Order: sequence, then structure tokens, then C-alpha cells
Amino acid sequence: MKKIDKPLALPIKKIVRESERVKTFIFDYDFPGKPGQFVMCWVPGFDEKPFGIIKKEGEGFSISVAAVGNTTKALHMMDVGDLLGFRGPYGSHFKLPEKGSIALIAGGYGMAPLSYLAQEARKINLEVYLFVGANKKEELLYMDWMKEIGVKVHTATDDGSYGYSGFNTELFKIYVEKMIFGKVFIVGPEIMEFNATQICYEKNIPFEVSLERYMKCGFGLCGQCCVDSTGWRMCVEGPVLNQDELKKVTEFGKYHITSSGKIKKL
Amino acid sequence: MKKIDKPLALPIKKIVRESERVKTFIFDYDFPGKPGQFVMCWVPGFDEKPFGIIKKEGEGFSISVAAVGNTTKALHMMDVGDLLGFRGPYGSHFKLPEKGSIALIAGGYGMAPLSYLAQEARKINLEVYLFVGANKKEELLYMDWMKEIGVKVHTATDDGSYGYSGFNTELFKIYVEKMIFGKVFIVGPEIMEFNATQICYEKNIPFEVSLERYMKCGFGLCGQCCVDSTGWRMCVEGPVLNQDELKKVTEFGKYHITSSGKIKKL
Amino acid sequence: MLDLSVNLLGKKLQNPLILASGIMGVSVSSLKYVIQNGAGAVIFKSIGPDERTGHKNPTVFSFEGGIQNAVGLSNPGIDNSTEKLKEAVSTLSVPVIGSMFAENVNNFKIVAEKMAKTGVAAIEVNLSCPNTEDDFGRMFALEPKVTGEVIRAVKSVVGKTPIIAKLSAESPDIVEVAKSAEEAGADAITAINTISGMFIDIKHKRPILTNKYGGISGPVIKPMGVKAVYNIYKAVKIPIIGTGGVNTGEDALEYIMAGAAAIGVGSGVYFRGIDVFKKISDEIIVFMENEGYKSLNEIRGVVHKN
Amino acid sequence: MLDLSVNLLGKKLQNPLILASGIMGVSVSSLKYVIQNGAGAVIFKSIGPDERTGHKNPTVFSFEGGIQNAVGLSNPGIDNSTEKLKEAVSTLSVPVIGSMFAENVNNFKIVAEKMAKTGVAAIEVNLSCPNTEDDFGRMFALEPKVTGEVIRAVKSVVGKTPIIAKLSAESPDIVEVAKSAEEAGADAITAINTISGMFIDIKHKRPILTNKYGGISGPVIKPMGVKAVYNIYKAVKIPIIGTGGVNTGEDALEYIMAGAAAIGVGSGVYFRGIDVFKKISDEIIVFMENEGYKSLNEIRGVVHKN
Ligand SMILES: Cc1cc2nc3c(=O)[nH]c(=O)nc-3n(C[C@H](O)[C@H](O)[C@H](O)COP(=O)(O)OP(=O)(O)OC[C@H]3O[C@@H](n4cnc5c(N)ncnc54)[C@H](O)[C@@H]3O)c2cc1C
Ligand SMILES: Cc1cc2nc3c(=O)[nH]c(=O)nc-3n(C[C@H](O)[C@H](O)[C@H](O)COP(=O)(O)OP(=O)(O)OC[C@H]3O[C@@H](n4cnc5c(N)ncnc54)[C@H](O)[C@@H]3O)c2cc1C
Ligand SMILES: Cc1cc2nc3c(=O)[nH]c(=O)nc-3n(C[C@H](O)[C@H](O)[C@H](O)COP(=O)(O)O)c2cc1C
Ligand SMILES: Cc1cc2nc3c(=O)[nH]c(=O)nc-3n(C[C@H](O)[C@H](O)[C@H](O)COP(=O)(O)O)c2cc1C
Ligand code: FES
Ligand code: FES
Repeated sequence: MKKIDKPLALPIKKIVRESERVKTFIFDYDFPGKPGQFVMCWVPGFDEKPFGIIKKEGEGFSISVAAVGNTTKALHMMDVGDLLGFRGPYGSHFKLPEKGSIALIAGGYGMAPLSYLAQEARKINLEVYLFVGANKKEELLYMDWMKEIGVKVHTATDDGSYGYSGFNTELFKIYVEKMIFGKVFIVGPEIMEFNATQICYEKNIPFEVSLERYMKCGFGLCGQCCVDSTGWRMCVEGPVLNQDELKKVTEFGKYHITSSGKIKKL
Repeated sequence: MKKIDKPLALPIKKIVRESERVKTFIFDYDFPGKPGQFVMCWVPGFDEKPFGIIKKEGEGFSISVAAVGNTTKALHMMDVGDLLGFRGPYGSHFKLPEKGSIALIAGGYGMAPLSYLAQEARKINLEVYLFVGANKKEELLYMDWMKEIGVKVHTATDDGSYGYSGFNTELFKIYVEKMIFGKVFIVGPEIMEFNATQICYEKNIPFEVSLERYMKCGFGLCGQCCVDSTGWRMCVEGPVLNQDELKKVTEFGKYHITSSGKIKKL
Repeated sequence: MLDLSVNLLGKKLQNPLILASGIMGVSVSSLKYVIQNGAGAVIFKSIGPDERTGHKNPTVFSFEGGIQNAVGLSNPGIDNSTEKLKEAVSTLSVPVIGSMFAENVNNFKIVAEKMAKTGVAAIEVNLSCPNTEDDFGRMFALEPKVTGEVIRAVKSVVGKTPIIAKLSAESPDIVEVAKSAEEAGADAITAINTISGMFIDIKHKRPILTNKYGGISGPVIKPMGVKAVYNIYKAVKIPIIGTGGVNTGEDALEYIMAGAAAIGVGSGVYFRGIDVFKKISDEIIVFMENEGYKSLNEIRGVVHKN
Repeated sequence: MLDLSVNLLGKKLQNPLILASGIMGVSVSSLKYVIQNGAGAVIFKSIGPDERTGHKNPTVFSFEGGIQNAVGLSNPGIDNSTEKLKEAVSTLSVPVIGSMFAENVNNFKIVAEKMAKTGVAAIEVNLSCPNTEDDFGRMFALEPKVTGEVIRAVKSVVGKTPIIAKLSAESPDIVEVAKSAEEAGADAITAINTISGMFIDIKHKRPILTNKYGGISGPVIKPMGVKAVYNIYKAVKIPIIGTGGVNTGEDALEYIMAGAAAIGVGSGVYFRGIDVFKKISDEIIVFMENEGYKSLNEIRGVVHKN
């Protein structure tokens, strides 16, 4: 897979509003990338940030972006035809089992990489159970798409406005007691990921998690995204780690490094 | 064909004394190159000069060098195992006809590229007539090799010590009256080349000639080897030119440019 | 209609691509060949006061992404060159620019005066050859003051012939040097010349070039050239011939967007062949068509606005 | 037995390959990972007097043959770093070198004093970052005199801790700068840092880096680095850490033959992966075996004899 390491300018082809906070930006370009990998997206005049790559069948590629700060808000202001710069794909990717059932545990924009993974899993006829959490119904992403491709969707909302009332990890815990998942894939806020991985460890289910760290270079040079105590780079050896690898990442669920290099508690 | 544009250090594998003034240096490396093309050979501590590439069947490659000045004399002092640096192959190459008879007119180390050409011609079963000139018998090169591969050798020596007494061009003129050559290939001192081409023009025989000019870069940048009035670079568009191309080279047989850029009469 | 022409020093160039000095430019024929391949103007190889054969080979080789050379300013000397320059001026179909160097102010004047009389469209003053330190000492273009002196001296003897100061990215003060050249009367700036370096052949255990060091050109120096042009553009009013590593239309456009009035192309002749000029022109045209531009004026220096 | 070990500043390195500053060196873990991959010593990312988040992205990207960066000296500040440095010194299996920068002589002293107390094997004084001109002005390493002043000041507060002056090929006076550093008490020289340039994205019509300029590293700067080391080697007695564009054993050998005592490897981590250190060591060993050498001392500076 060829990497693009100098920003490639691409015009936005289409913008889809997924929820109050999330928009999907679609590009007419066959950017390489597997589920779990990310691109560095340059918003000219603002910043360049990592986003999970999505390659929906029949589209070039897209990113789904939650407006959380300056750059993502600027991105949300952009129009069709505006240019963004892309590098990537970077990082490790999810590895699907060959058959059986899998569970996806998604929080927030964690749905972005997991939606792409769900698509690939359905292509090889895996049973896909999605446990997705959000504050409220309006924050849930890709529900139509997921149902369309035959994903078994289980939702949890903090306010109970849709599906289970509470955390998706709680919901997952209920299901895990009565079902057998060959592998679990976890992407969301670190605290959600931490809780989900605890359940998997307890139940001895193999899993992969995407561990997000602040990224600068994205390709393994600056050390910004290195984790304790292995020193692995979340832009190269990560972001996708499995249950054995994650055990060595002592900082998981505890702290990470800021852009100046200071330690920040979760 | 991949070019090597940064000198490649190669040890001399074998040295063959061909004549009083000429030694062949053989290298155990499959350097690319067709008959008529040349390599730039760096003699460390001295200079880097152009020599015709020879790829004798069963050998890597070789150059045959006449000791004429500082660099070539230094080269003659070198031993097996010593390192030289090679770039190339550079320039245009000879194009053989598909069948019939060809004539080679060789003077001095002009035999170097023509011997390689003769080998390739014999491989495709062309009739090869060689008209080779030298001061004396001892200066004739590759006679055994040429006979071995079935080349019809016609020699001319200035002192009459071997074969025809006089110039090889005179000898060629005699043969051309009674024989039909599909194409003629000419390499030697410019005055010999000039005389040979005059005969071919008169008789309307297609030919190719190798036109040597002072070379610096060898790959078309410095302009040192450009000829009037086309401006062609003898390291790219030449050194091998055909009868039509040569007509446009008004300086042929008249003058060339020295390493400082001054014009020097033949 | 899409128009690539530029006005430079009172001449109209059909396109902004100028053959850089030291490449091909040894004879009228070689320049003609370059023009047939699409150059908008040509610069002769640098000529000095006396004949020089230059350094011994290896003087030029190529590596991944670049060329290294220490040809050593070989040239027949100004007196052996004036006829050739005149012939070029009178027979070639695009503006012919002379290039000159010397080792001291007095010789700069002597060469410049003779060269100006040949009728060249402009004289490029090479203040930045990195390959003749042993013969001539530190290059002039390192120092604003020295550069100003040379340009002033040259200006005093060339009459109306425009003067181009050719500068080096080896000077951390290149912007000051450019300003000083402008103040001294330079009509244009060429930036940049090659950047000095060394390659060692580990088997031979010696530098590859006979001169040990040599100037590096080609793609690897483009970012240094673009930066120089970007900064000089902010500081001077005279036009800049952006030079260094231009192989493609995209490269040329980087320089133009940084502020270059025209583009020097040298090593590109090696990297893309003699028709590099045509290829670059075509690539610029495709870009401009896609983006809806009609003239290079619309994009010159545009980076400074973003 | 073939031996790649070198003695540097009183420490024995198992091999001459040192992780260059600013690559990976943000935490004890990241350095441990580099050491597992074969580095003979490691240098931390440069630390300054205060916390800095650095420039906004894009701060790093790669092009054919090189990396451009303007990270902008992001660092947590010396006071947030001393514990980390101490931990590194006490837990890592190879010599740990600190790197520091500051904007004036006084702050150089403050940072250096604190850093020396952590027990680092040496302190590299970064006088040559090309990416913080707007914040800090011209880099110190351009001027012999300024360099001497900084080194003298640093030396006065670090006790026995060896000091390495990190220099820039952007100074045409790099040899004088090195001599001045030696005179001021520097115990070693690192040459070179990145070389500044600019890349423009012609579609965006703006420089790629947010900082506009950025330092270039990787293969494209190797010839400038080798030249610098070759010339500095002739002029000083202190050891030189040859840095810039070392991706392969051959690259490292060029520097060693030019006179380098040890080799800095930075961008090679990108070009060849984190195990670039092992790969380079292996390649050096193959070369030495083929040529019949037993120790790097036999070839260090050998080019100066040819
Ligand atoms: C591997 C990976 C994949 C991601 N995929 C997505 C995705 O598909 N969709 C999506 O909306 N978001 C994704 N993110 C998060 C996204 O990068 C941040 O939301 C974005 O950088 C915020 O930038 P900002 O300027 O808008 O906000 P800021 O105010 O700058 O930051 C808000 C928060 O975003 C995070 N963040 C900021 N900058 C970075 C950075 N350079 N690297 C990592 N995290 C940063 C920090 O947690 C920060 O507190 C991903 C992050 C990583 C590391
Ligand atoms: C395309 C080409 C192919 C050649 N093939 C062979 C060959 O196979 N065998 C062989 O013995 N010789 C060959 N030569 C000639 C060879 O390059 C010269 O003999 C050699 O360069 C002389 O170098 P020197 O230092 O020994 O002598 P010098 O004293 O430097 O020169 C002697 C003569 O050699 C010629 N010469 C010198 N330098 C160059 C140069 N850089 N480029 C071209 N000509 C030069 C000049 O005519 C000069 O007068 C070839 C030349 C060319 C251009
Ligand atoms: C072989 C060679 C010879 C050169 N000779 C000269 C010269 O005589 N005078 C000069 O001003 N520049 C000379 N240069 C520098 C070029 O004019 C140009 O500034 C430099 O090569 C950068 O441009 P490029 O990357 O397009 O080659 C020479 C460059 C090369 C490669
Ligand atoms: C991303 C990046 C960050 C860097 N940060 C620093 C730094 O903080 N301090 C420093 O002295 N050099 C820094 N450098 C320069 C390197 O230490 C090294 O001198 C330069 O990259 C040349 O070596 P290389 O070609 O092996 O990368 C940095 C280089 C890169 C690529
Ligand atoms: S972001 Fe630079 S190493 Fe991962
Ligand atoms: S030798 Fe340089 S162009 Fe032919």
C-alpha cells in the first residue's frame, strides 16, 4: 500500500451532516487505507489533525468529523469544492477473524473507523453486533447504513432517548453473558475503551482497541504519540492494539502526553 | 536499460595486453551497454574519461584503452584488484541491419566498439567484413577473437608489415567496388572517419559513424560535446550518427571544441 | 487565450523558462538546440577574463534527486568569446543573456564592458560559484557589501545593458545581499546558484569530485531556492529569476507563486531531457487551464497573500 | 572480532549510532524503544527554559529524499523535564545525552545548570534550530563569536558534564564556528542540524508548513553534512558527531571517513523504520568484513589521506 507523505490537496465532493456535532466529508479519490488506519487532514490556515479513514462501498473515501475545537469547527464551516490536504494512511489496522460473530463497541466518532470495519466484516459474512453509545439519539451515527448492511445494532444513550439507557459498555456486558463473540473491536473515549477492555479481559475474549494519542508527524518520527512503557508509536505500532499488546501499555486509561510533552492525567 | 550516473567502484578482474599501446581491462560486472555506447571511467587521482564499452560473450564487460596521455598511462600502470569508477552507459548505439553483409572500418582503438558490434552481428549471422588499419602489425587488436567468430578480416598497415600497405580506407575503397555492403560502421581517427564517410556517400551506402568529442558530464548537461551546427550532444544524440545526421554536423572533419570551449581545427 | 509570456528587462519572453548558465550554453549551436526545445530565453555559460580549462573530471555526476558539479568555470575567456556572443545575439530567436565572473572588481569591469558591447539582452553576474574557492577565495554573494561593490562597478561600464545579480543560498544574508544588489543598480536577481556539498566514495575512500566539493543542483535544492525567492520578493522591487531544481511545471509554479518573474532551468535538462522546456510549459498550461487562469501575472507572488 | 564500539566523551558506545535530537526522544519509554532497536546512545529532544507547544501542524511531512519539519521546539520546559532525564539516566542501558536551547545567554545557563544536575552523559547545545526565527531571532550558530559566548556560558555552570555544540550548515563560517566552540570549551561538535527551506502547495497556494519555512533533513542534506564534517575535522581536535541524512551503512561510512567520531541518525527512523540502527550497524559490519577492517579507527578520517 503506497503512502502519501506530502499533503495531497483534494476538493470536498460532498458533505453529509450525520448529527449535531458530526459531519462526513466525502472525496472523489481512492485514498488507500484499511479500517483503523487514519489520515492526517490539513485544514489550510488552521491545523492538520488525524481522522479515521472510511471507505464506503462506491465512494472514494471520507472522514467523519466531530466539531470539538478550532480546527474541526473550521472544517465544519467548509463547503463542497473547498480543498483539504491529506497524508496517510497511517498506523496499524483492525484484523477481522475469518468467521463467526464479532462485537463492535463504539463511542462518539469511534463509529467512524468501526463503520468501515463493519462493512468489511459483512462483506465476508461475519455476524456483526454493534454496541454504540451516545449522549442522545441525535448523536448516533450511520444507523441507516449499518442496518442496511445487516449489522445488528444495539444502542445506548445517556439520556435514554434511544435504546438502552446508560453506557454502551453496560449494554455490552449484558450481551456478553449470553452470547459468544469471536473478537471485539473497541473505539471511543478512553474511559469507555478502558471499561470495555476490562470486560473482555474478564471474559477472555480477544479484542482490538484503537488508542488515540496526540499526533504531529503521523509517521513515526517525532515521538509525540509514544506510549508508556513500551515506547510504541500510536501512529505506527498503533493506534490499533490487541489484548496482549495493550497489557504492556501501562498508561492506558491513566494518562497521556500533551503537545508540549507534559504528562496529562485522564 | 538502467544507467549508472554516480561512479560505481569496480575492481579490475583481468588485464590483457592487446598491443604495445593498448590494454584491455576486464570487470566481473554485467554493466549495461550496447555497441557504440561508452562508459565514463574514473581513474582515482587522475581523471575520468570516456571509453567504448565492450561486452565479450562470457565476460562482464571490458574497456580497451590506448595509452595516449596522463590518465590512460596511469590506467596502464594499474593492477588486477585495483578499483576504477564507472558511470554509463552513455550515448547512442549502432543499429545493425537484420540481414546481409556489413563492413566495419576501424582505426586504432576504434576496434573496441566495433569488436563488440562484430560479435553481435555474427550472433544474428550477418556477414561481417572488417577493414582495420594500424601503423604496424603489432598495433592490430583482437585479430584472434575476430577470426574466431567468423569475421572476414582485412588489414592495412602504414608500414605494410601486415596485409595491405596503406590506409584501411583505401583498402575499403577497393572492396566496395566489387562487393555489396548493406551498411558500414566507422570508428577511428576523425580524418579516417571523414575519408570513409566520403566513400560511403559517393557509393550511396548507409553508414553509422562514432564521432568522438571531448566529454565532461557524459550525460547531456554541460554542453561540452555539442557539435555545430545542430547543437547535438555527442554524449546523448551521439556519438553514433548515421549518414543523414552526419550531414548536419558541419564541423565534422574540420574542428571541435576544447575543454575550455575554444575552437580547435582538426 | 492562455498566455505564458513574460516581460523581463524590457524583452518579451514567449514563456518564463530560461536556460540556466553552465548548462549546454557553450556555443551558438547548443543554444539553438535548447531554443528548439522550448526555452523562452537562454543564458551562456559564465565567461571570465581568461581562458580556463576547469577542474579535472570527475566534474559532474548525478545522485538520487540531484546533480553535483565542480566544472570549475571552464571557459575560453572573454576575448575568445565576443564573436560567439555577437553571433548568438544576431542569429538566435530568443533573448540571449551573457554570464560573467571574475576574481576581482577590476576584472569584473573589464569582462562586463566587453560583454556589454556584444549586444546581449542582459549580463548575469555570477557572484556565487561555489567551486572555485581555491582559485578565487570566498564567493562574493556571501556579503551584501561586496556584492554591492561588484554590481556598482559592473553597472558603471555596461551602459544600458541590464545587469542580473546571481546569488547564493549559501549566504544566510541572501535577502540583504539582494537588497544591496538592487541598491547598487542591479536590474534583476537570479536565485539561486548551486549549494556546495561533498560526496565520498567509500570504496575509493575519496571525494568523488576531483575538486572534492561541488555545487549541488536539481530537485534537492528546490526548497532552498523557493525560500530564497519568497524572502527576496518581499524585500526588493526588481524581478527575480527563480532557479534551482525546476524539473516540472509544478516546480516552476512554486517559484512563480513565491514571486519569481521567470524561471531558470538547468539540471532539468538531465532529469527530463532536452525538451524539459516544452514539458514544463505544457504542464504549466494544464494547471492554469484547470484552475482557470489566463496569465502568469494572476498567480505571481500569490503565496504572499495567503 | 569486528568491533563497532567507539569512545565518546568518556563513555563507551557499543556502536557509533546516536539517536539525533527531536526524533522519538520525548520520553523514557520512547528512548528505550529506540535502544532496543540498536542505538548506541540517545539524545533527548531539545529542552528549553519554558514549556512550548510548538508550531501548529503541518509541522512535519516527507518528500522525495527528505523530511521537512518546523515542530518549533515543543517541550515541557526544563523544570518539567528533570525527573524524566534522571529516570532515563538511571534506567537506560546506553549513554543518555540531553539537548537544550534557549533564547539568550542567561537562559542557556539556567537550563544547562539544571540539566547537568540530572546526570546526563553530555549536554548537546542546540545553537542551530532554523524553525524559531520569529520567536528567537537568528540562530546562534551562524556566528563564531556568538557561539563562543554561549558555549563559554554553558561551560561555566555544568561542572564536569561534557558539552556538545550543535552547528548548522547554514553558516558559511561553520568551520570558524566550530573552532570558536572548541576554544570556548566545547567537548564535541554535532554537525549538522536541518537546513531551512520552503515547500509551496500550488493547489492551496500556500507554504505547506504552518511556520512557512522548515528545516530539511534526510538524504538530501547529506552532502552538506559530509562537507561540514570533512572541513571541521581538519580544524578542530574535539570529536564530531556527524549528522544529516544517514540512512544506510554507506552513509555512516561517508561521515566516518570524513572524520566523524560518531553518527547521528534522525530521519532514518522514518526512511528505514525504527530498526534503522540495527540495519546500519549490520551494513557497516558487512563493509568492514569485505574490506578487512577490524575497527572504525582504521577508517576514521581516511579521506583526508587520499
Ligand atoms: C488515530 C486518531 C483517529 C481519529 N479519528 C477521528 C475521527 O474519525 N473523527 C473525529 O472527529 N476525530 C477523530 N480523532 C480526533 C481528532 O483528531 C480531534 O478531534 C481533532 O484533532 C480536534 O482538533 P481541534 O482543533 O478541532 O480541537 P482541539 O481543541 O485542538 O482539541 C480537542 C481535543 O482533540 C484531541 N486532539 C487535538 N489535536 C489532536 C491531534 N493532533 N492528535 C490527536 N488528538 C488531538 C485532544 O484530545 C484535544 O483535547 C482521531 C484522533 C486520532 C489520534
Ligand atoms: C565516445 C568516446 C569513446 C572512446 N572510446 C575509447 C576507447 O574505447 N578506447 C580508448 O583508448 N580511447 C577511447 N576514447 C578516447 C579516450 O577518451 C582518450 O584517449 C582519453 O580520454 C585520453 O586521456 P588521457 O588523459 O590519457 O590523455 P590526454 O593527454 O588528456 O588526451 C589525449 C587525447 O585524448 C582525447 N581526450 C582527452 N580527454 C578526453 C575526454 N574527456 N573526452 C574525449 N576525448 C578526450 C583528446 O583527443 C586528447 O587530445 C574515446 C573517446 C570518446 C569520446
Ligand atoms: C554542470 C553545471 C554547470 C554550471 N555552471 C554554471 C556557471 O558557469 N555559471 C553559473 O552562474 N551557474 C552555473 N551553474 C548553476 C546553474 O546555473 C543553476 O544555478 C543551478 O544548477 C541550479 O539550477 P538547476 O537545479 O535547475 O540546475 C551550473 C550548474 C551545473 C549543474
Ligand atoms: C522532526 C524533527 C525534529 C527535530 N527536532 C530537533 C530538536 O529538537 N533539536 C535539535 O537539535 N535538532 C532537531 N532536529 C534535527 C535533527 O536532530 C538532525 O540534526 C537533523 O534531522 C539531521 O539529521 P537526519 O537527516 O538524520 O534527520 C529535528 C529533526 C526532525 C526531523
Ligand atoms: S505522531 Fe510523530 S511519532 Fe507518532
Ligand atoms: S559531455 Fe556534457 S553534454 Fe556531453
